[in-house]
Amino acid sequence: MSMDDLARGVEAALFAAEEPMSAEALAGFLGDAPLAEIRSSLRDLAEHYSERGIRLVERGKRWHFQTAPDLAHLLRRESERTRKLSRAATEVLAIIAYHEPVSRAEIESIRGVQTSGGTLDVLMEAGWVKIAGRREAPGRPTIYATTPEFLDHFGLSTRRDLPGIDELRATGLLDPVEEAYDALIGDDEVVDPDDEDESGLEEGGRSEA
Amino acid sequence: MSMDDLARGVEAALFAAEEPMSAEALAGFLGDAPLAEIRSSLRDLAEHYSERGIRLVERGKRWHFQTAPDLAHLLRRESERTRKLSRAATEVLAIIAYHEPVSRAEIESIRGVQTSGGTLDVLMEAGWVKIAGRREAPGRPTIYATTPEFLDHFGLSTRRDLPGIDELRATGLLDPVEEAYDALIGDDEVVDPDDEDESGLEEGGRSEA
Amino acid sequence: MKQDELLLDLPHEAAAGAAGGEDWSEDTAHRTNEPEDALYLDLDVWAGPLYLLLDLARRQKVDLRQISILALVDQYLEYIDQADALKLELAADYLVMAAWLAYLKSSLLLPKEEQEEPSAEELALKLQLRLQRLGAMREAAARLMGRDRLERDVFLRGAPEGLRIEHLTRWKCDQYALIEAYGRVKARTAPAVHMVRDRPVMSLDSALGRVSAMLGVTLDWMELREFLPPHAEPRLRRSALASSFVAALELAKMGRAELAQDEIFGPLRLRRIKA
Repeated sequence: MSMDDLARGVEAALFAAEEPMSAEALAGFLGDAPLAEIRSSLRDLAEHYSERGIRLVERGKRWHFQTAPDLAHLLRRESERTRKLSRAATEVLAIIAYHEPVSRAEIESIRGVQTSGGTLDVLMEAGWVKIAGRREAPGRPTIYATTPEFLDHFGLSTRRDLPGIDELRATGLLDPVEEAYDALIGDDEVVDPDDEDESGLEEGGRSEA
Repeated sequence: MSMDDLARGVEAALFAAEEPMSAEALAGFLGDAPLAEIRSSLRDLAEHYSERGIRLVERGKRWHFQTAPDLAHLLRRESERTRKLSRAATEVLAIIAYHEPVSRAEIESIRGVQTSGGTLDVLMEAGWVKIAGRREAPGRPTIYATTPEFLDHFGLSTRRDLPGIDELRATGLLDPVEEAYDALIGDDEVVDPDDEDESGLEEGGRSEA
Repeated sequence: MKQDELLLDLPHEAAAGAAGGEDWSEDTAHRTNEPEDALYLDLDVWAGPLYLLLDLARRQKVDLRQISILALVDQYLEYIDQADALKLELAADYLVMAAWLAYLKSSLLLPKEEQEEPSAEELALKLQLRLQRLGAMREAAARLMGRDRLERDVFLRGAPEGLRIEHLTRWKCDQYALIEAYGRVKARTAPAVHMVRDRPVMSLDSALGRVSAMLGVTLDWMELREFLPPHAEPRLRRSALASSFVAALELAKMGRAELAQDEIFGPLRLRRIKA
């Protein structure tokens, strides 16, 4: 593994260089070494690195190190962040799950609010929603449906596992008072549902009298 | 010259990386390869490069390639960070490195002079020193410590590689004066202070000789 | 002990004034190689008295642990004298240090019985320990600076490709959130249905009927509360009280009953007026 000093110098110089270097530039750098020897060192080095994780390559008479092309796939790292789905996105996802396949216009009409395109993108990025074709209707709108990953993620074996409207009502999830209260106090504030019911009742009673 | 793919991957990743990488980071990059194998590849590569123009070195558990030190004469250039530091700055740096974490008052007590704020700033700007919290003591003074870049820059694998640190520690030269004094004269509170002092000094003198 | 600290600390407190000159750049190799007999007058190279003492100590060419403090004190005082003779402006801390060292010297020479606490030996030993520590750090600093340093002696790759990092977002949502969201949507968009809750009330008509029927029974005064249904739940009772009061007023207006109240908020009584 012993190398002559010139080859070591060439190797170090090319490694530390900020741009590719020609044999002439290297010769100048390494105390005016004979060009023929520089070239021979370059060939030896290229040979040495031919099978390694890095390569010494010549491009337009200038030399530089680069990583081996077949390793490109390795040199990518995926960093994952976990983010909570926004309230709007959750609503859109729920609508798609209950009504699929649905178009964006239908989603909006069910939600009663305009839906930004980004929301659907997020759901598709999450892998829970896919485009399920186009509706044979005027304008042929794109329609959306959930994916098998959606069922996996939410622990459902089929969409029919989702509770029906009656069950939702039974669990109080359709209580309009809660919604009105939410709207009043602004978003995501969770309120004790018991408190909510009671205050709702009294308020209702008073307004009737 | 055939290398296994993991070693090639490690070589390529370290070559391409902009920062030194730990074995863990490499494993993460290279498809969660077993740490033991990564470490073994690192050792093999370090061995392979030990005589070449570039070296694979470990600094604070992170690895990087760098040019061989004996080629410094070919490559030497001054950079911002290697500009000559003031003596005050070099001493403060040494005191922090050998005593860390250490407060400014402690630095000053060793140097016998006040340390201008600029000195610590210079070291922090160079990236070698950082604030390492506060000491849980009266006044909660800020304490300083060295950074991984400090190890990188001065070619230290760990702080244990600091020149002469074992000897300094063994001879008590890293202990505060008061502690060293107490150790020399014997710690016990004795009735007659004069006797104590005398014997202490003599004892100290003997043990030093 | 206190006194010791005070004295030893004095010099570097005083050095604060000269702190500006403390950050100079200086070649350590040059310093250690200085010939022993050089005249040490370039004040620029001294950061402060402790440094000066350390340099003087170094010139004794012995281990710092075996240094003679007395000899050191003499050297320092001599140095100050020389500098003074050359009319150099000495920083105040040099003079403070000189004064302290002179005191230390005289204490060291005094018979031990006459010494105060802390003893001169203690002060001298602590001074020696300080010098050792400063000396050790100066040496360590020089060795540190002399290592193969990155970007000076050894170099990193000049143009690393960098490792590509792809940021993926893993979205999180659970079943309950999903179902709750649907409930929220349905609730929000459901057609508004106003449900009137069933409440126990007594209407004015029934109160009127009840009060006038009961008034027909007697000609005596009756308190309003006696007209209320006896076992009504509290809410019905409240409603009945209000309705009965209005009914009583109505009856009075029609000339069928008269009302009396003896005091404010007192019991309200009514009785039938004979037709």
